[in-house]
Amino acid sequence: MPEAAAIERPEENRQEIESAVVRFAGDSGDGMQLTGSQFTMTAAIAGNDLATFPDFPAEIRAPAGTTFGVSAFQINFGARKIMTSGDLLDVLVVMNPAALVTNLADVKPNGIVIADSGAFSDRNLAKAGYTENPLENDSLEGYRVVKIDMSRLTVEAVKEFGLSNKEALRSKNMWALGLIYWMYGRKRQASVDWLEAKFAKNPDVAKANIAALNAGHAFGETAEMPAELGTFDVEPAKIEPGLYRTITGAESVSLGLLAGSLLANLKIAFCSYPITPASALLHQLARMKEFGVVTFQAEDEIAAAAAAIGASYAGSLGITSSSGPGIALKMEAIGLAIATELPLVIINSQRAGPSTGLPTKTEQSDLYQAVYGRNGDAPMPVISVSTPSDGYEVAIEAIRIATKYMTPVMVLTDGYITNASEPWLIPNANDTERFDVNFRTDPENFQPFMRDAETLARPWVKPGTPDLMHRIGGIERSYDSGHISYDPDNHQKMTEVRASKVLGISDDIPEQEVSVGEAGAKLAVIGWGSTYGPINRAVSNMREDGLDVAQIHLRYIWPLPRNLGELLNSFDNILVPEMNTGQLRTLLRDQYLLPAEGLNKVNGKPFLIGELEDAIRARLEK
Amino acid sequence: MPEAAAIERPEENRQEIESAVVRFAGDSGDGMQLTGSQFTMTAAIAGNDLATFPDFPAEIRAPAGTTFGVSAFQINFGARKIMTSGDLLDVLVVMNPAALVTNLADVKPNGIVIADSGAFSDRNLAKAGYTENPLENDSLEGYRVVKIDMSRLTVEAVKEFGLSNKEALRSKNMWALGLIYWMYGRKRQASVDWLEAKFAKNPDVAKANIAALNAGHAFGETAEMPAELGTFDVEPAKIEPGLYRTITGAESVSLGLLAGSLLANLKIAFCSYPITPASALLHQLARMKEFGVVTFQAEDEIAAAAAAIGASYAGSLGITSSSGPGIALKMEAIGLAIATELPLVIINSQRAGPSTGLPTKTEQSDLYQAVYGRNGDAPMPVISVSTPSDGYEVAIEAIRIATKYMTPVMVLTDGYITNASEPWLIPNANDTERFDVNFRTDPENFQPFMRDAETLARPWVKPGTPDLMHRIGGIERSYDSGHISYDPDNHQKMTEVRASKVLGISDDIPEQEVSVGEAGAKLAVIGWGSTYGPINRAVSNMREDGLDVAQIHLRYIWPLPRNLGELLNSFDNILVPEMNTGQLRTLLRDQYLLPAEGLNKVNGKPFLIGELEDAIRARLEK
Amino acid sequence: MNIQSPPEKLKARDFATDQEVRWCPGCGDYAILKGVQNTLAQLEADPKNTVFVSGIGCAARFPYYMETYGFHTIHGRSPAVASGVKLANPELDVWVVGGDGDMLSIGGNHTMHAIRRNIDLQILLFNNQIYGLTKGQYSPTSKIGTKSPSTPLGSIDNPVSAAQFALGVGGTFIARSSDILQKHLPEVLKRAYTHKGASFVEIFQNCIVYNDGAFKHFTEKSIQAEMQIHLGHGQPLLFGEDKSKGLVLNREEMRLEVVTLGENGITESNIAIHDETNLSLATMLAQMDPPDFPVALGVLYAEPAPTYESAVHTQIEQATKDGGTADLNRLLQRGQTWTVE
Amino acid sequence: MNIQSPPEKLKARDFATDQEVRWCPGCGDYAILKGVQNTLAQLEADPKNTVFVSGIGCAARFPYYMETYGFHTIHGRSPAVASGVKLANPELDVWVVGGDGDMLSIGGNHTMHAIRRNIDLQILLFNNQIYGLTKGQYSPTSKIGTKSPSTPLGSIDNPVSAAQFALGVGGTFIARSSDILQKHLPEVLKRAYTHKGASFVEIFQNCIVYNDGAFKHFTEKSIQAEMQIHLGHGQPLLFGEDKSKGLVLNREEMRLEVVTLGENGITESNIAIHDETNLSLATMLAQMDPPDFPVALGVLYAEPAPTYESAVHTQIEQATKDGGTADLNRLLQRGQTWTVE
Ligand SMILES: Cc1ncc(C[n+]2csc(CCOP(=O)(O)OP(=O)(O)O)c2C)c(N)n1
Ligand SMILES: Cc1ncc(C[n+]2csc(CCOP(=O)(O)OP(=O)(O)O)c2C)c(N)n1
Ligand code: SF4
Ligand code: SF4
Ligand SMILES: [Mg+2]
Ligand SMILES: [Mg+2]
Repeated sequence: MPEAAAIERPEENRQEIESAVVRFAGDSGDGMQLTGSQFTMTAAIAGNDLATFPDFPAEIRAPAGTTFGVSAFQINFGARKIMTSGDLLDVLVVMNPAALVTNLADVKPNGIVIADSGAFSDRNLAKAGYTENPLENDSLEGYRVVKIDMSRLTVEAVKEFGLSNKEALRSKNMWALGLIYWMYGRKRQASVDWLEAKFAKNPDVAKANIAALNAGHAFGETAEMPAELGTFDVEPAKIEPGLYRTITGAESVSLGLLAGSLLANLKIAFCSYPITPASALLHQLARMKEFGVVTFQAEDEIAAAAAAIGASYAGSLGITSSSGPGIALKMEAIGLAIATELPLVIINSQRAGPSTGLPTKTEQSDLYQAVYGRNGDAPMPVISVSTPSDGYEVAIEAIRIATKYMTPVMVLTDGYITNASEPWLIPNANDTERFDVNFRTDPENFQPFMRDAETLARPWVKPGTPDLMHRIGGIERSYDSGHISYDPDNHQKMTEVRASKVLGISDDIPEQEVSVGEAGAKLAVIGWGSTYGPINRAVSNMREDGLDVAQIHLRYIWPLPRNLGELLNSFDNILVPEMNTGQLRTLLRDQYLLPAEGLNKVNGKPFLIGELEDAIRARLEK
Repeated sequence: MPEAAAIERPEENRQEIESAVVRFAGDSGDGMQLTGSQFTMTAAIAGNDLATFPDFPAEIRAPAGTTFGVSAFQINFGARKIMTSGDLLDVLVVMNPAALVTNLADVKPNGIVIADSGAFSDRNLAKAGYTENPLENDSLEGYRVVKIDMSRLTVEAVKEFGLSNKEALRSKNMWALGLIYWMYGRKRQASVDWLEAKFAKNPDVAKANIAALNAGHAFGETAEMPAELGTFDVEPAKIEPGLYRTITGAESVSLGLLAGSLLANLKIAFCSYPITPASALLHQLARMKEFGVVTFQAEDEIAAAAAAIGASYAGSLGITSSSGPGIALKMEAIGLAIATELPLVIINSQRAGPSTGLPTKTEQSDLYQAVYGRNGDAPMPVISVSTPSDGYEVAIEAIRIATKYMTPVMVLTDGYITNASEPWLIPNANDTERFDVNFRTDPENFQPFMRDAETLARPWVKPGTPDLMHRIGGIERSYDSGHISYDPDNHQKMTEVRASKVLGISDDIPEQEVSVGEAGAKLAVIGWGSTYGPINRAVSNMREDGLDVAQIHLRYIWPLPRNLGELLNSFDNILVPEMNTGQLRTLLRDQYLLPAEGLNKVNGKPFLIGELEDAIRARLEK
Repeated sequence: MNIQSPPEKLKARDFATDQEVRWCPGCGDYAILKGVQNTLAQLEADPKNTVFVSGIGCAARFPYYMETYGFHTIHGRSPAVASGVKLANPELDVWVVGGDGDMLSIGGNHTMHAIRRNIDLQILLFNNQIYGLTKGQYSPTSKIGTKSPSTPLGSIDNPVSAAQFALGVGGTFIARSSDILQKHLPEVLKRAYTHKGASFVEIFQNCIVYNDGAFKHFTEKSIQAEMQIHLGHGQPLLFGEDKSKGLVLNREEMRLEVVTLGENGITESNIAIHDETNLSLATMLAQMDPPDFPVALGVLYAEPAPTYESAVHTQIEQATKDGGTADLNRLLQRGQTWTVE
Repeated sequence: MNIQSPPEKLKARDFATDQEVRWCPGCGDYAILKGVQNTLAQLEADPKNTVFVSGIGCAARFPYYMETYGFHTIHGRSPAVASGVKLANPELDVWVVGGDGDMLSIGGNHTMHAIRRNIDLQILLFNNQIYGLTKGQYSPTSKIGTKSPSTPLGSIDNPVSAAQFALGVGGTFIARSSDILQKHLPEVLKRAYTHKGASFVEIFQNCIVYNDGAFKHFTEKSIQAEMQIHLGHGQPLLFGEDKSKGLVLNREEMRLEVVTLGENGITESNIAIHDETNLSLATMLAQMDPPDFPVALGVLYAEPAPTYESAVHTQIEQATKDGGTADLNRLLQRGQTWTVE
């Protein structure tokens, strides 16, 4: 600690900026994710609002120096509300040529590129496909390039700890972090503490890393940096007071599932099969055993869904989770849950398709599958997660609906949300209203498919309950008794009641609100899922520019909120940005016969605020 | 033969009627399907147009006399074009009480009910749930009931052949057939021939059956029949001349698949897993080995789809077939075929859902699944079969599209069409235009995903071809080269080109025509699949009644015919009858923003003409 | 497992529902139903703690006829559904019922993994070597050459042996019986019930409609004694009328051989002794086929091992103990946090 | 199978594509890739008639690196896709490649049925006892107690043995080798290639990132000789430095035992002889596990049997002969017809 404290001194002449986007990029082995997390934590402690996005390589561990082995971490932090991890980069830090070639396109014109020139060896240049060293020719004109031999400087900084060259180089990410801390006038203490805790058993490694961190910081401070680069100040944002943490979508959904199960007074049986990016949920839940959470890594997605259904039948809350291809496999089983009217939560962490597609890239292209993707008339509620922290509430809501209405519920999240993070005002778990499940135990007049008059839900009975033995199954069931029934009119009636039950949920969810702007504007931009952030920022920006535009963002995809049709009718035009070829648009056009127009992007990356601003302008300024 | 000839004599005083609907119903063991087929053949030979529908019990072989063991066969035959197997029955023949109780509701007011009173034993009555014999009380008032102890009369008629009582009773269906032949003035010769051929190895059985047939006929003729029943004459219909057979949907689809493969110059690999009602196709194709057809009963539906894809990859035409729940299981694999752009034909014989649902009942509720039911943006052409004979052309068309555009194609048929039959003017296979597949063999500039400029199809290469070795797979492929590509813009481009390729097919299919009536009418009734017959008849009838209504019937579900939007726009109102809760309606509303209204029926049974007439009237007479 | 004596002892018929049984007259499933109801009565099983889970098929209609909890699921997935039931509530007695198509064709993988995990289920495979419900297509256990609607020229694939399969995937209890062995069947089922872990029981079942007589070469009265060997742990492997035949191990060729007592100097001391815990012996017994060998019936293999669900719950209990209180608020606040004032 | 000598003999490197190999540095898959390329060169295989089919996983990336036809399909389904390829064109040499998750977890059923049907495929299972591509979850072959992201307290389910599984489902060729045995592996692969029918080869493969050293208890140089036994048909089951140890059959207990030559009067004549056609022996060999036993490598079992695809095509040829001409018009007119004039 003393080392850090010693060289901390006030900065002057810092340029005050509202927000900044920084990306650290390097080889998979360069520790970019850790670097990013440390910068994030420090920004959070400094009171900034922020959003981050890690970008892992598709390969597990590609050979060092290759373009497909580049790992990156991006953070957008600011003195105002931050809605996305940022469009273009103010600062790109690259630890090798591969990181430069794969990330340069995202840097703002005249943006800052800081490169570890020590890693720009001929070999690494060749691996990245460079025939010349870009740091040495004029190919980086238009950027403010800072070449620093971070490798050498790191090795020097840590030499007192007697590490090998290879070991010493492991700290170069901390050197870079120190430099960026200096640029933004950040305190190093939190990272120093964290390094000491992390390497408690390896004090030399801890010290080396701290030394590198300090060296990077000192390098900036001692004016060895080119003057035109500048140093910046990002003031704290106006943020609701309270206790905060950063949270990813995977974390928020898993915590929400746990919270929801506790609110319902149920045990969880989380049954899944690994798949990118859904596996993160399985990993999270597997660490919640002290809450009695059962996790089951099944032999495949079908077995996972089937086991979850079995668990729900037995009186636990069955949850199953996957991504697109795995969800497709579960559909037949989901049909069984719909038919037998058992609660079940299905988390779909969408990724770019079709087929295997781009497993590590994000997309919103499973809405069709969620709403329509089953044999038979098989309605099922679908709700969606809009931000990394939103998963907490959405997961709770999924459990509430599933158990109250005895139905499977699909939650749509996506690869972006799963991995992205943002600060989260930690709620008090006791503040959420409980919705304890009342299992049926009364044998009087019991019939397994006799419905609650209001919700149309059938009773839930735990096997083991005396005198309520009964049989259920996937063949059409007789209204009330649940016995197999081939009666034509009964099938009609049951098909209708299944649809009514699900549609009826629209009376039990909030009316749709306008997120930004007002009803009746010239243009409504309506989205769902992870487009929330960019749409929100773009609409806000355009309103500041005086354009008559509003944002509507859906949590509930099916059934849609009861006032949505009327609300949408109040706008002159409707634009539906989606990371698919127009799936929500189909739903809206079908339901409301409104000429909703799509803005569709399927390149595996979230919308840029700029793209949305352009689209809004084009529609309002023509 | 002499026996039949001897007692064939001209009838007088026959009432001439335009058409009639007759249903034979009895125990599974009573041979009702055979009886029906014989009546059908004889009606066909008599020159009637006709349509038939068998109704099997859901159980394999239910205990004799039970309601769930009732098997029935219905025929609608007439002097005019017959479009459905008939709404209500003119004549119901019942061989036991269970058949009466389960079929009576379908008889017209004042319709004829002919019952084998010999089978109305106390035991059988009890099994059918009767506490009193309905033939003996007034519960059948409102029908013209003919009680005949067919059991006894049959036993008497065949006694000379020395059969046991049980064996003798097996002929009672022929007795009933003879009686109905008499009622409608039909010749017995074809059935006599058929019996002799069928029981060539058992001449006594043949003779007994013929004796029963003749006895039934004679019973009617010798005026033992109540006079008010009447005898009828149904003149030949105006039918295009040529060679005919009856054909079921299962037969027409399988013959079409074979014909299509020959036109494309491909071998078929038909890979399937048994499921009701789709199994019929597997059974048909398994008997086509002399054409080199490979059939493969896989371990499950996924393996069936996967094997078909493998076969297509190897240069055969891969076909897979199932019903709703099995199709759901195939969706992930179908996504692979979409991604790798391999031809594949998927036949979906729809049945009532969701989940296991009502396997032996019909429904059209897999349209959503066909068009939307996959992960990712995964467009695929979908076409549908409208009548039992239509499957021939539709299957050929599916193969044409699949091979020309290198895409999976889903064919939607249903349980009704699969089992129903109608006369078919047998085409000359050589009259259909060929569409031979040109496998790529030229190594010059070969790239596995380089597209044809017009169709956007990629080349099809048979493994085994020299110098064209290449790799394909489900991870996103680079435009042209087909190598794995994680490039964002490439994914955008590939997603778009996949959609364009499928949408482009709309230029290669006929413009949508109006089946009955004209564009611009007050009401268009638009349907798809097996609703063709009832809609056609209902619209024709209503036009005769002077209503301004037209029928539009879709073969192409996706992409929709290019002129459909314009065409639909010409009508004041649009009604969409479907045997689901409104799935085509969603498509139309989304695509054309037209207030298409649904008429939805999901009781496992086809629309009645009367229901449609009522719906049309209600909309035009208000 | 949970044997609580309800006030009055239940009879077999108390385990029957009021639903009409809808198998074909003469179907072997009736006898198995009776056998299972008898078994439960003899075990004094508690209906409220008993769950029957099945897939789809004739066999899979079973739960509708049992006055217990029942779940008729989807084709092939019953072992997975049942695994979920047992994981959620290990106190329940869970029986899984299905046909050869259900459990070895579409459901083969789930059967395998339920067995391998050793989840405490009683898995009853009704093997009629045919797809009954879908009207008679051949199944993965059908003999080569089976003519069926999907194989009009005869099937060509090697059938899988259910018992060998179960042994190969690490089963801890593997037994066989037959629909027509009304005394043998309940004894085998009781053993299955008592075994902790996945108990796999193959029951040969006659489909009178589509595959009549598939097993008559060893079930017909006249040849039963010659063509069946009933296994007993620690008992010599004797069979035939008067137990005059037996099995010996040919030690050079590592194969079982049929011998006749008294011939070639063979005495009972030469006869191999059945050892349920010997996997190699079980594998050899499972391979035996008429006419050269009798069919081995009874418990081929039984080697207790910890069950999956108990390990799951042990880990949970451990975590509860180790982790102290399970406090959601504490979990929400885990990791690095900061306060905004 | 189709060995046509192309004009010039191809070398191993001629079977490599221009695609950058993207496994982790040090992954055992590299060695297997080399082994397979060597094998094809030695077999003088014709690249144009060779197809590699795979599912999804690290192992399953294999086809991209082979200059032959290749199909990287979906997770678990490669045996089914490959079956379709072989059915459509029996002339092709079809290799199937996948990991333990791909082929024994999600794809277990397809693997089982491809093996049981005896379709002439070479099925190569790269067993690293972990899910590599999805970042290290335990797999169905992972040892009990495996800590992984999905089992932070250790896995609790019994692993399945790939070879025992393949034997149990009726495999006709079952062999084992390892990524590090660069001489042994091609020999085993050549045997697999030559075998008509489904050849199942389990290749132990080190995942350096998520399961490093999983096999070191029998692959490490220092103990290799003691912990591996290399099988040869008709050869005594000897192993160890100087082949001083061997396996004998304990005839009472029907189990294999390890003995040392020279100790307790044991000579080579006591040692059991490997017989590839003996299923019981193969089953016992497949069960052996260190430290008590060496791991059996090489061909455990090989018993030729007719292949599925040949039977399919025989039936078709037969039908063509029997049915005379395949005339579509005749087929369309089959059954009862009538003429309307
Ligand atoms: C997903 C799915 N595929 C196929 C079917 C059709 N199906 C129902 S039961 C059955 C097989 C029946 O055979 P088996 O399991 O041996 O039972 P059995 O009728 O012989 O008792 C099949 C293929 C189905 N219901 N669901
Ligand atoms: C349907 C589906 N489910 C899950 C996945 C995710 N997935 C890809 S590879 C894999 C397992 C990899 O393990 P293994 O087969 O042993 O291969 P390895 O990577 O170890 O070589 C999984 C679960 C997927 N791609 N598709
Ligand atoms: S078809 Fe066979 S298995 Fe099914 S109920 Fe009838 S006899 Fe039994
Ligand atoms: S994760 Fe393991 S199996 Fe996959 S490439 Fe890396 S080392 Fe090989
Ligand atoms: Mg069966
Ligand atoms: Mg693996």
